[in-house]
Parts: sequence; C-alpha cells; structure tokens
Amino acid sequence: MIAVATSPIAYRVAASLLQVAVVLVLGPLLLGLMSKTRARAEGRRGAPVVQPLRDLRKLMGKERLRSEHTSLVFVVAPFVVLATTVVAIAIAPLITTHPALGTSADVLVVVFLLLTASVALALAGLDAGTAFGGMGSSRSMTIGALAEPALLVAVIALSVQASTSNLPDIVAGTLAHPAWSSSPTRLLALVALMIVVIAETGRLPIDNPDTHLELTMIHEAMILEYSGPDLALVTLGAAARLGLLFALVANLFFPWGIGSQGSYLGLALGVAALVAKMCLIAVGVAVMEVHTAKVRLFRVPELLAGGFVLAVLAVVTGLVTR
Amino acid sequence: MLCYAALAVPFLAGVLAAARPWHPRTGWMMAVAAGLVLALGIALSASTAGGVAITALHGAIRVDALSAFMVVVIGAVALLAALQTSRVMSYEIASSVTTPRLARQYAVLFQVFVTCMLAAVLAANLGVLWVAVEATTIATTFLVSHRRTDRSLEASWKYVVLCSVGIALAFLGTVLVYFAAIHAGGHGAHHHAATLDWTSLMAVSHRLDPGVMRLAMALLILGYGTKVGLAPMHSWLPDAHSQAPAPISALMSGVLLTVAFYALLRFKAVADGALGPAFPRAMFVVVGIGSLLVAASLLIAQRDYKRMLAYSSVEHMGLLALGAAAGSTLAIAAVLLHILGHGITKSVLFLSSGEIDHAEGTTEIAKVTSLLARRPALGGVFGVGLLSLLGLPPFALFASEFNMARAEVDAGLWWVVAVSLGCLAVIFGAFALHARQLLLGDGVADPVAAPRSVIAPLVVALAACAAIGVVAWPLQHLLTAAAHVVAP
Amino acid sequence: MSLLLVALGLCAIASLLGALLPAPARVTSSSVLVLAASCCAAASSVSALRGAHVTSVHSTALLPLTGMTMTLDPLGAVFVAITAMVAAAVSIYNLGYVTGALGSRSASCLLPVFVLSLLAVPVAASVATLMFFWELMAMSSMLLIAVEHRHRAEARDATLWYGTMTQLGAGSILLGLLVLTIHGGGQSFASIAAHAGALPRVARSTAFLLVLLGFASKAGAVPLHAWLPKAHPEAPTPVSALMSGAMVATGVYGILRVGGDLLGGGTLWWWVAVAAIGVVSALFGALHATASSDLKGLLAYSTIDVVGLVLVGVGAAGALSVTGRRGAAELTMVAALLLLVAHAAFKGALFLGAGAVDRAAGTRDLNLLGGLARRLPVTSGLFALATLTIVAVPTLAGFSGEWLLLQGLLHGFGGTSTPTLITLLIGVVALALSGGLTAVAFVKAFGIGFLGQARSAGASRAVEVPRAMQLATGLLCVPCVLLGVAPGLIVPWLSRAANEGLHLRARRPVAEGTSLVLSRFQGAFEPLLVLAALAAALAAIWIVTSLAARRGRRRVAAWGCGREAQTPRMQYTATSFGEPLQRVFVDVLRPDVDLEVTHETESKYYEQALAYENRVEDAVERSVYRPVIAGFRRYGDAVRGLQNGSIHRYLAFGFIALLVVLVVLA
Amino acid sequence: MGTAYAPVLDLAAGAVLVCAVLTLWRRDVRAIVTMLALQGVALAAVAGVLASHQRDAGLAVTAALVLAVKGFVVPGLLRRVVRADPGSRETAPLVNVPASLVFASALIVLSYVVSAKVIAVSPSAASRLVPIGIATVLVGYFMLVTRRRAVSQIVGLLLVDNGIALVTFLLTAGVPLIVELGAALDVLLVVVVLQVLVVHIRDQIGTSELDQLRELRD
Repeated sequence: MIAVATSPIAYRVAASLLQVAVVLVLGPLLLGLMSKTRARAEGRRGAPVVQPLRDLRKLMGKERLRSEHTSLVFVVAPFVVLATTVVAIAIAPLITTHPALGTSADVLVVVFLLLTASVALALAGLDAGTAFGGMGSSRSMTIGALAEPALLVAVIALSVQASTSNLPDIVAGTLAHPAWSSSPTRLLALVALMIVVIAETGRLPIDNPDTHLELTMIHEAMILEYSGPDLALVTLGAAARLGLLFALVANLFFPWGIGSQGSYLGLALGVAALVAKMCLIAVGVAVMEVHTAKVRLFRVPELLAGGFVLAVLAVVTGLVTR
Repeated sequence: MLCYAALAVPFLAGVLAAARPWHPRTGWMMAVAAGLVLALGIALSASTAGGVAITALHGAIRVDALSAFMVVVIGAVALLAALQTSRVMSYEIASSVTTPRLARQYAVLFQVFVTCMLAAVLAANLGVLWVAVEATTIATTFLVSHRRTDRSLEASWKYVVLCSVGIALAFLGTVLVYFAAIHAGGHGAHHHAATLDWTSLMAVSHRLDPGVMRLAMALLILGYGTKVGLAPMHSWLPDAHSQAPAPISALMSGVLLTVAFYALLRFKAVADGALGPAFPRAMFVVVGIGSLLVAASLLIAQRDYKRMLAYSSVEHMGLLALGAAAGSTLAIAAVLLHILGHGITKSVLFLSSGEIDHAEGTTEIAKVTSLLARRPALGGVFGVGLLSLLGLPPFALFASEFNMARAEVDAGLWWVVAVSLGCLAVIFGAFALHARQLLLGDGVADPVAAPRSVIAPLVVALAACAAIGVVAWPLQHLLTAAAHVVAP
Repeated sequence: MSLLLVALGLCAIASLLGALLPAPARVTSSSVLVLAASCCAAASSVSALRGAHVTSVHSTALLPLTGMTMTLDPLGAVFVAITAMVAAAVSIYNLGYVTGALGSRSASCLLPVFVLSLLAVPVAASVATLMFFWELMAMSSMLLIAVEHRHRAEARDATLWYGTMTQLGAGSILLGLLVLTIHGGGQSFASIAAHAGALPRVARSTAFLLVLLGFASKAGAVPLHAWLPKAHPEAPTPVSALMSGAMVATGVYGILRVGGDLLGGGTLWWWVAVAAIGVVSALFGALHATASSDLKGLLAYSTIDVVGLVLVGVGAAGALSVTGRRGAAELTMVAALLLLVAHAAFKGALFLGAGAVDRAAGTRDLNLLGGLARRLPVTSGLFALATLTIVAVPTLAGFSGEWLLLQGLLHGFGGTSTPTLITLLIGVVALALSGGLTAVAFVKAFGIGFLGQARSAGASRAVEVPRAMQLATGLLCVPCVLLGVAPGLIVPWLSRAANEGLHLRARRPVAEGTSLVLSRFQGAFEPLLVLAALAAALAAIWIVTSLAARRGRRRVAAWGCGREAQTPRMQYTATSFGEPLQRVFVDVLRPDVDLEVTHETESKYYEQALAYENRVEDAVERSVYRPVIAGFRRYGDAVRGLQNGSIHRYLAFGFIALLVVLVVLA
Repeated sequence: MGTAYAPVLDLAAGAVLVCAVLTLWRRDVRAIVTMLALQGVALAAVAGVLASHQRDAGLAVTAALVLAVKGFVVPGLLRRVVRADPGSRETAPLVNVPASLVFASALIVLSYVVSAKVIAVSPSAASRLVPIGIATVLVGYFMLVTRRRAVSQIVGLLLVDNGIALVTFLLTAGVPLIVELGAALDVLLVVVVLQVLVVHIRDQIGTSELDQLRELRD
C-alpha cells in the first residue's frame, strides 16, 4: 500500500476548504447542466445552467414557513444535512490526496455521514405530521435501506483491493497501479456505485427530480413542508451530495489529475481536472436519463438488489484476484 | 437409648390417641411427637456421623448414619404433616366429610404409619425391614380411604392389591438373598436369625452366588420399586396420593416412597458386593429412565393438580434411581439430599394443595385459576413450592440434581443425563403450563387470606429447603457419612 | 474481587429488605442498595480491567457437595461492568417508575436477585457455581416477566415461553459442561481448561455445540430466539432494560468463556457456525424490527439484530485466531465487545425511554403515538440520542463498534482459508444490510412515535415523566456519547479482555489517546476531529444563513393539497411506513393482511368503511415451534389412555415387567 | 421316614401347584376358596415333612402356624366375604379358562428355566422343587391380572404368598422366626383389610366387580 506523504497542515486545510467550495458551487451547476442537457436532447432550449444558483438566492430571500406540528427536528434537519455533507466533502480526496481529514477519517465515515443526512431528512419529513412527508420518508428510507448496503459493500470492495479503507490511500494506490482501474473488481464496483449514486441522488429511473406529482414524489415529498432558507439549505445539501458522489466516483476510478505532491499549483490542476470529470459524468447521466423512464417504486428494489449483488461480486473477485 | 425413644415416642403417641376420643389437641400432641422424632433423628445423626453404628435390642435395632438420616427425614415430614392434622380434621368434621370416630382412627393409624416407617429404617435385619414396609401398606390403607368416598375406596383397593403383590415379590427376593447368604456363610443349610442382618450380609456379600443374587436383585427392584413408585409399577401412586387426606399424601409422597428406596439402597450395596456395579446399575437405569418418561408423558396433559404432584413424585423417584445407578459416594450423598429436599418440598405442596382443594372445592386444574391474585399467601406458597420442585436454585433439589447428574457423567452415564435432562425440560414445560392456569391471571374476588397457622410452617419449611440448598454446613458432613454406609 | 463480593452481599440484603419492608420503603431501600452494589461492581471490574492481577475465591461453606468458586478476570469484568452500568441506571429509574405490580413484595425481592445473578455469572469459575447463578438468573427473570400477569395475558404466555426455553437451554449447557468434566480432574474451570486438551475431538465439539445451543438461545440468536420478542416487551421496563442490555450479553459471555477460554479456541467450523447464527439473527432481527409496530417489540427485535452482529464479530474473531491471524482477530473481538457495551447503553436507554412513553401516553403502540417530541422534550431528546447511536451516526458509540468491526473484517481478508473468507464476507454483507434496515426501523420508531401529531388521546395528553426516570435514561446516554467521541479510552481494556478471553496474546494496540488507530493496519478514526469539523460546519452554515436570510419565520398550517385541516389520521402510521419494505421482503415476513370493505347499501361502488389489518407473525415460531408444541400436546392426550383406571391393566404392567425380567435372566 | 421323605415332599409340593392351577380352572368362587384352603394344608404338609426330616423345631412351629393361618383362618375369612355376596361367580374372566390353563403351563415351564440357577447352588431333594413354588407365584399373579372378582383377586394374592412360602421352605427351611411371624401376620392383616374394603366397596358402590372401579384415571 502507498502511505500518503505528510504535508503542511495549512496546505491540507486550504485544500479541504477549496474542495468544499468547489463542490458547493459545482453541485447546483451540475444540476443545471443536467437539466440543460436533457432539454437540449429533447429539443428544448431549457433554463440556463446557473438557474439552480439563482433559485437558491431567491429562496434565501423568502419567508420561513413552518407547520404548527413541527418540533426542533424540523428546524435542525437542514443544517445537519448540509453540515454532514460538507464534512464528508472535506474528508474525501477530490482535488488533492492530502485533504485535512484524510488521515483521521475514512470512507466508512463518509458513508455513514451520508446515512446521517438521509436519516435527518426522513425525520424532518415525518415531523410536519402530513401524509406526504410520511410517504416521502417511508419511500426514501426504503430505497436508502437497500442503497446504503450496496454503497458500503462497493467501497469495501475498493478497500479490499487497497487493503485499507483510507480514501487518500485508495486514490494514491490507484495512481500508483493504473492496472487497478481496469481490474474486474473496479468495473463491478463502478457499476454498483453508479446505481447507488443514481438512487442516492434521486435521479431517473429511480426518482424524477422535476416531478411534483404527489404519487410519484420521493425526495420532493419529504421536503414538501420546507420553504425559504430552509429549503435552500436542503436543496443545496442535495446538490452537494450529488457533487460529492460524482466526484468520488470520478476520483476513485479515474484519479488522473488529482494533486498528489502537495503543491498549490497541483490544487489548481486538481480543481480543473475535477470539474472536467464531473461535468462529463453529469452529461453522461443526463443523456442516460433522457432515454429512461421512471420505474415503479416496487421495481426499484430489484435495481438496487442488482447493484448490491454486483458490489458483493466485486468483493469476491477482489479476494480471488488478490 | 435414643433409638428406643425414636420408636417409642410415636408409638406412645398412637396409644394416647387411641385412648381418648378425637380432639384438636390430639393433633398438636401428634405434632409434638413428630417434633421429638425429628430432634431424636438429629441427635442420632450427630452421634453416628463419625461412622459408628448404635445397636440395641440384642442387635435387632441398628442405627448407622444412613438410618439416622432417614429418621431425620421422617421426623421432618411427619412434623409438617402433623401440624396440619388438627385443622384438616376440624374442617372435615365440620363439613361432615368425616366423623370424630374416624378422626380418632386417623390419628391412631397416622402414628402406626410413622412407627412402621421408623421401624423399617431402624431394623438391623433386612427381613424385618420387609415386614415393616409391608406393615406401612396395611397402616395406610384406611388412611387412603379415610373419606369413605367411592374414589377413595377405589384408590385404597388398588393401593393395597398392587403394593401387596409387589412387596410379595420383594419378599421372594429377600428369601433368595437369605438363601445365598446361608450358602455363602459356609455353615451348610443351617440358618440362624443373624444371617439377614446388614452387617453379616455385607461381610459375606462378595461370596454370594451371582446367579441367585441377580434374580434376587431383579425381584427386589420390582418389589420395592412398586412401593417406591417406579415405572411400570407406579400405577397405584397417583390414585392413592390424590385421594388420601393432604397430610397423608404428604407423608406417603414425602417419606413412604423414600423409605422403600432406602431398602433398595441397602440391597444394592449387598448386590454390588456380589455382582459388581454393572447389573444393579443397568436395572436402576432402566426403571429410572422409564419413570422419567412415564412422568413426563402423563404430566403434559394432566388435568388434576394432585395427580400432577403424584406424577412428579414418580419423576423424582426416577431421578433417585438414576442417582443410585451412578452409585458413587457423591451420587448417594446427592440422592440423600434429594430425598430430604423432595420430602420437604413435596409435603409442602401436598399440604397447600389440600388447602386449595378445601378452598376451591375441586382438584381439577381447569376449574382453578389466578390463585396468586385471589389467595396470595396460599398461591405464593404453592408457586414457590413448584419452583423448588422443579429444581431451581436456591432450593435443595437444584444442588442434589446437579450433583446426581455430575456423578452419572463420572460413571459414564452421560447419555442417561442427556435423556433425563430432556425429560426434565418437558416436565418443566408441563408444570409451567399448569402453573400458569392455576396461579396466574386476574382475581375476580378480593384476596382471601389463609390462616397464618397453615401458611407459617410451610413458609418455614421452604426457607429450610432453600437454606440446605445453599449452605453446605452441617448437612454435607452427614450426607457423606450416610453415603459411605452404602457406597464404597 | 472483594468489592464485587460486597456488591453481591448488598444485592442479597436488598432482596431481603424488598421482601420484608412495607410498601414505600422497600422499593426505595432496595433500589438504593442495588445502586450502591452496582457502583461497587463497576469499581471492581474497572480495577480488573486496568490490569489488577486475577483474583479468585473458593468457599466450601456454600453450595453443598460442590463448593463455590469465583474468579474475576478481564473477560468477566467486561460483563460485570455491563451489568453494573445498566443496573445502576435501572435502580435510579425504579425510584421514579415503580407503580403497581413492580412495587409488589415479590418484585422488589426478585429484582435484586436478578442483578445479583447477572453480576455473579461472569465471575463464576466452576460448573456448579455457573449453573447455580445461571438458573437463579433464569428463575428471577422468569418471575419478573410474570409480574404483570394479572392484567396481561401476553405476560403469562411470555413467562411460559421464556421459562421453558431457558430451561431447555440450561439443560443443554449443563450437559455440555459436564461432558467437559469427563476427563477433567473436577468441575472447576481451571481443571477443565487444564484437561480440555486431553479430550477427544468429538467430545469437545459435542460439548461446544451443546453449550452453544444454550447460550445462543439466551443471547436470542435465531432460531432459538422465540422467547425474546415475547419476554422483553412484556417484562416491566426496568426488567426489559436489564434483560436486553445485560442478560442477553451473558449468552455471548458463555460462548466466549467456553469456546475461547476453556476450550482454548477450538476448531474453525465452531466459529463459522457462530458467525452463521449471527448473520441469520442480524438480518432476521433487523427485518422484523422494521415490520413491528409495538415500540418495545421493535426494540426486542433490534436486540436480536445487534446480538447477531456481535456474534458475527465473535465468530470472525474465533475463525481468524484459529487460522493464526491474531491481529485481525483481536480487532474483531474488541469490536464485538465494544458493540456489546454500546448496545447495553443505547438499548437500555431506549427501553427506559419506551417505558417512559408507555407511562406517559399509556400505550406502546406506535400507531397510537406521535407528537411526543414537544410534550416530553427531555425523554424525546434522550430517545433521539439513543436512536442516532443505534443508527450508527459517526462520533456516537454505535458507529465506533461498527467501524472497528468493519475494519476487523476488512483486514481479516488478507490471505486466510476459504471458510474464514466466506465468514468475513457474509459478515460484511450482514452488517451492511442490517445497518440499512436498522435505520428504517428507528426512523420509524422515533419519527412515528415522537414526531408529527398525536394519534390518540393518550398521546395528546402525555406529560413529562418524573426526574428520576429522565436521569436514569440520561445516565445510559453518557456512554453512548463517550464511547463514540473517545473510544480510545475504553478500547485498551476491551483488548485486554479480548486477549485473555481468546488467548490471543496479540497485544497490538488499537487506540491512541481518545481515537481509534490501528497500529498494525492502515486505518484510523479520530472522532474528536470529525466532531469538531461537524461543529464548525454547523456554525458556519448557521451564521451564513442567519446573515443571508432577509425575512423572519412564521408558523402556518401544514399544506394539505388545498385541504384545510390536517387530521392526525391522515399521517403515515408505523404500519404504512414499514409497508414498502414489507412488500420487498414479503417472502420472509409473510404478513397476513386482511382488508374488509363494507359497501354502501345503495351501490357497491361506494365504500362505507374500510378495515385494514396487517399482522406480521414470527416466521420461525409459526413454522417450527408451533408444530412441535402441537405435537407434544397430541402426544400428551394420546398417552393419557395409558392410565385408564383398570386395576387389571395396572397389574398387567407389573406382571409383564416380571415376566420380561425372568426371561431376560433365564 | 427317610426313604419316604422325597416322594412325600414331591407329593405335597405337587399338591400346592395343582391347587393353584385348579383355582384357575374353577369358576365358582366358593370352590376357588376351597382350593385355596387345600393348598394351605398342602403347604403346611411340606413344612411338616421338612421339619421332621431336618429335626427342626422352629420349622415345626412354622408348619403349625401355616396350617392354622393358611389352612383355616384365611379361607374362613374369605368364606365370610363370599357368603355376604351371594351368587358371586367368576362370570367372564378377562382371559377365558382354556387360554388361562395354556398360559399357566407356559408359566410353569418358565419357572423351571428360571430356577435352574438357584437349584445349581445346592441341589437337594427340597431345592429341586423350587420351580413349583415359583410357578405357584406366577400363576397367582396371572390370576390377579385376569380375574374380575374382588374375592378371586384376594385368592390370587394369597396364591402368590403361598408360592413364596413354598420357596422359602424348600430353599432355606423357612426364614428366621421373627420374619416368619411378621410375614404371616402381615398376610393375615392384608386379608382382613381387603375383606373390610370389599364390604365397604359393596356398601358404597354396590358391586364387587372390579371393572366398576374406573373412576380414577387420567
């Protein structure tokens, strides 16, 4: 395994902050990019790419409405969602292999931080005491219950290959052994991970981010009661989650261009590389979305079960080929 | 001196009871007598614990640690039974179930019964032991049929016929032992009274003819086994125990069975000398497992709580048989502890079940419910008694059963332990099922308090049972001393 | 050790006082004494864990024909500590909780006995001593389940089930231990451990299997779990907490003590079997937890789940140590112990919280609860904390345990035998799946039970419970946080216990300072840093939003698609919340659903009323236990004919016996 | 009478067994009781012969005792029971008479096989006859199992007892006197007890058909 060279703390903190900033900005833009791509593919002009950021700004200016039954949970949840995502971003090696928390937390922490975010949101959905919130929470937790295991096993597969669950080490290892990227373990894990990412970020064919038809909503139903800045936080959290997952996929499988020497120039290079990779993934996903319809809620488990099996297969092949 | 007293006290009490018409005082007098017997038993145990044996009446009476221990058991259970007698007789007379005349007869027979059992354990001569055991049958017949109901008469008929024929086989066995002893004794066909004495039998036990002894032991186990209540000769037991008045059921289940088992222990020691342990062990294992299986099977769907207790006696006698099969000193010590613990527990249970019968007017499990709510004290005593009976700590039966199992495994009988543990689990389930019906549930009426005079002795007895289950001193010493009499 | 004996003595006195004193005094006095006892026990166990040399006492004055032997070693000390922790909280809780049945003479006499036996089992050092306290534990807990028997038929059934199954288990344990003494010099653990090597392999395996049966059923492992979902909910809350937190752990202790310590590791397939049981239990428990709508029942099933994970860890550790990977073995073993300690804390807290809810709202049925978060702020807060702990939110105790376990499994993968690899693999899978399901179950428990609108009059009238109960629940929440934020403080003790328990002699530190650092493998988790980062992020976000937000906040009616009033009946219920998952796993859960529609008299196209019922029965109980019980009942009825009252038949029994004997002898 | 000793002994012992088998054969309870009395006399004869042969005073006393108790007292008691219960015939035994006799012969064979080991210890004119005693015991037991009448059960019990007594005389020329006395007393008392019980049962339940006693069962 490759031990990460220690580098000055200032650099690492700066790197982490930069990561957070990049992902927070890039997340909404990716959403915009994806809807734009879809619009174009469907022959529409579509809203500008920066539309999501505009929406956020508008929401910040609006009033915070809360239903009379809600408790503290409803107030805290948006903050928790965004905070956990931000910390996860700070842990993950996105533009450099030396993020601040890289050595003090690993991929398991990232996975469980994401789980925390979904739990917080699901509780918030139930807090309003309405039918839709409950429906959304129930559905998203059901999907999460099947997606989380697949995610966990997929990252375990990667950890087995690198014989550590420490993200920077995995990435550095991939850099050191390009062969890893093309190993069957990686490919299986990649597919599994992509399925999970689709589920976790509520994209087609699992959830339709644009619908507000009650019976088909999942994520949107959960956050139905949110408004104003709270809604902004939740939306930003979701976007950041999407950004993080895309970035992780990008770097775990194609880590090229990530800053590994600990030089500030490297960081800039890393940012550029990251943006490029993420945009590619986003466009890819968007194109795929154009050609798929949303599946029935009770077909979703089959999809996720498939992802889970692939992840397990990834671990097995990892064990066999090691 | 002590042993004369042990025989005389209950006998004189019987004479007194016969002399004057029934009066509740008679009951208390009987209790005092039983208490004296208990005290004498303790004194005897203390003086024989060193391994010495007291003989009296030209060697007709011989008290070693084992006999002394049995005297203690008899005294303890008789005390418990006698303490309830006056109450039972009073309400039976009040409800004209019985008459003062019958009550007097009851008191006399009670004392005769106790005297016979004492004679059985104090006799030096195993023939006399047989006579005494057979006499207990006669003494108890009219105690079983005391109530003069159809059922009690039926029970006592079955009791007498089954036990007499069984015990007759035991006599045949004794005769064969005697025959073997004469021919082992060297002095031709000339018999003399001492040949059947314990000491002289043990002296020649290794020279006894195996063929004869094998037959004899088989007959003895069948014969005394009938009285002990071992399957398949157990059939009289549930009938008699369920029909007799509560104190008599307590005495029969608590000590009569174990007095017969005491006889088996003696003969087993002789047979071990002649045959080695293998054959007696095989016999005891067969009857022991059989009894456990019978008890377990018939307890599952049991409908009468007195019969339930009776079958549990069959179970415990089976456990004793398995313990005897192991035969080591530890095993026998555990067996004796079990005899004491079972005696106390079972008499407590029969006495409290008598109270329940009196209060509820039925012995059907289905018709009695939520006793804990409706009669807290009585139900509590019954429930705790059941816990003790099922061999849960801290009661004595846990220690005894654990050590019997240990000894059996040491003797290579681990499969026996496996089977018996299985049966015990089934029995536990059955008892739990019936106890739920009897004890648990909500009371319709407001709680009824049972008289303190009834509950107090039972509580004390259960406390004692728990104490001997936890504290080793001084019982352990006596147990090992007694075990050494019949175990190498 | 002496302190522990003091603790046992205090418990004994407490039970005596509980039996003798009048009503108000007995509860207070026995609770206070038990509290003192658990403090003593905690102190002694800590001293043992911090490396005080192993002490042992033997008394011939107790237990006739065997004597009593006790030894306090690090392995036992862990479990003494677990019991002490829960017992302390419970005894405080009692001061506020006790009402009606639990205040009865018998209950206040038995609860200290239960604690006593729980404290004594891990230090028992001879078969006799162990069985004595084991059975004492079984008896006291059985009677404590029955405490509510007057008003709850379920309590009576639970008593019956628990009593019978625990007795079966005890029998199998006893037999197994006795088989070990066949060649052993005696029944003391020391001599068994000394002679175990001489035993033939078959005997050792038989013994381990028998013991495993007994202990696994006490630990509530599937398929021997049938008693647990009945007993834990029916017992009075303090008893449920003790059973779920401490008693279940004794089952794991037994497996470790016999398999790891006395038999010195044994063979590979033992541990594969243990892990397999664990996997099944984890998935089964988690799944049923998602389907249950009784708050305490949900907690009971989640106990099966967590114990399953612990058994996975134990099994993996055993397998790894047998195949010589001591480092990974230590890791998994420590993880299992940490998970067990954490479970005692959060499950105890959850049960105490559930009891508080039951008392405040008068029901445990999630479908009748809701809206408690604002009525019982303290209880809800503590319950929420415990919930997050079991969901394994980072920097809380549950996560530390699962993180270590995953690390252990991950690093165990390096070049071991195939059975071990498979064990580790299914371990990972089980951990992952049960993690997701647990999240669903507990989002349901808290979200439906405490948030939203009250679904019943009882819930809407709920008022906060006495301070003592809140304090007790809070006390158990302390470890939940402590073990999560600074696991490094406790882990060295656990790894000492693990090394002693499995004879690993690995001694590779797993912790540095407050954080978990795998000295041998690449991997670390520094909860304090992560926590700091979270705090910073929260603060930053809060500041930014409160600066950016330009308008205030307002309370309005929830949006109901233009419908005015949102009645509580419109909310998702626990059943509906779990329904999608139920559909996914319908083949395992096999719910019996019946929907009956009463139509309007005018036209069958208009419904007047809908009655929907959705029951999920325990699959194992339905398909295994019930048929067996029915079989026994049939057999029992059949053999009654044996004693048909005919004296001739009775005589014939004896006669045939005589003839058989004569023929055999002839 | 040294020469006549063995044949006489054989004759007397044989008589005991014949009486036993005859009790199985006859149905009239009165006749059965008579058979029992004859058997008692025969038993006493065996004891007497042995006593005179071994010059054993104690045995002579026993013989007299046996003659008194088993020859006259016990049968007398039974006759009183029978008289109190007119028309009491062993109507339908559970095993019919021919089958019973066949079974009895099987039992006799078995008893010969069993007692071989016993005889082997000290073969003598007396011990050769032990099988007869065993057979009597078994036949008595068989009667107990198969006969419905209360009285015939008592008789069965006494057959068992006589058989054992016969074995006793033949093997060991009687057990110690104290035991002998005790045993005899016990037998007497048992019969008395049973007789009283029969009376009670008849008063209470109005039958001496034991099949009526089926109240107590599981």
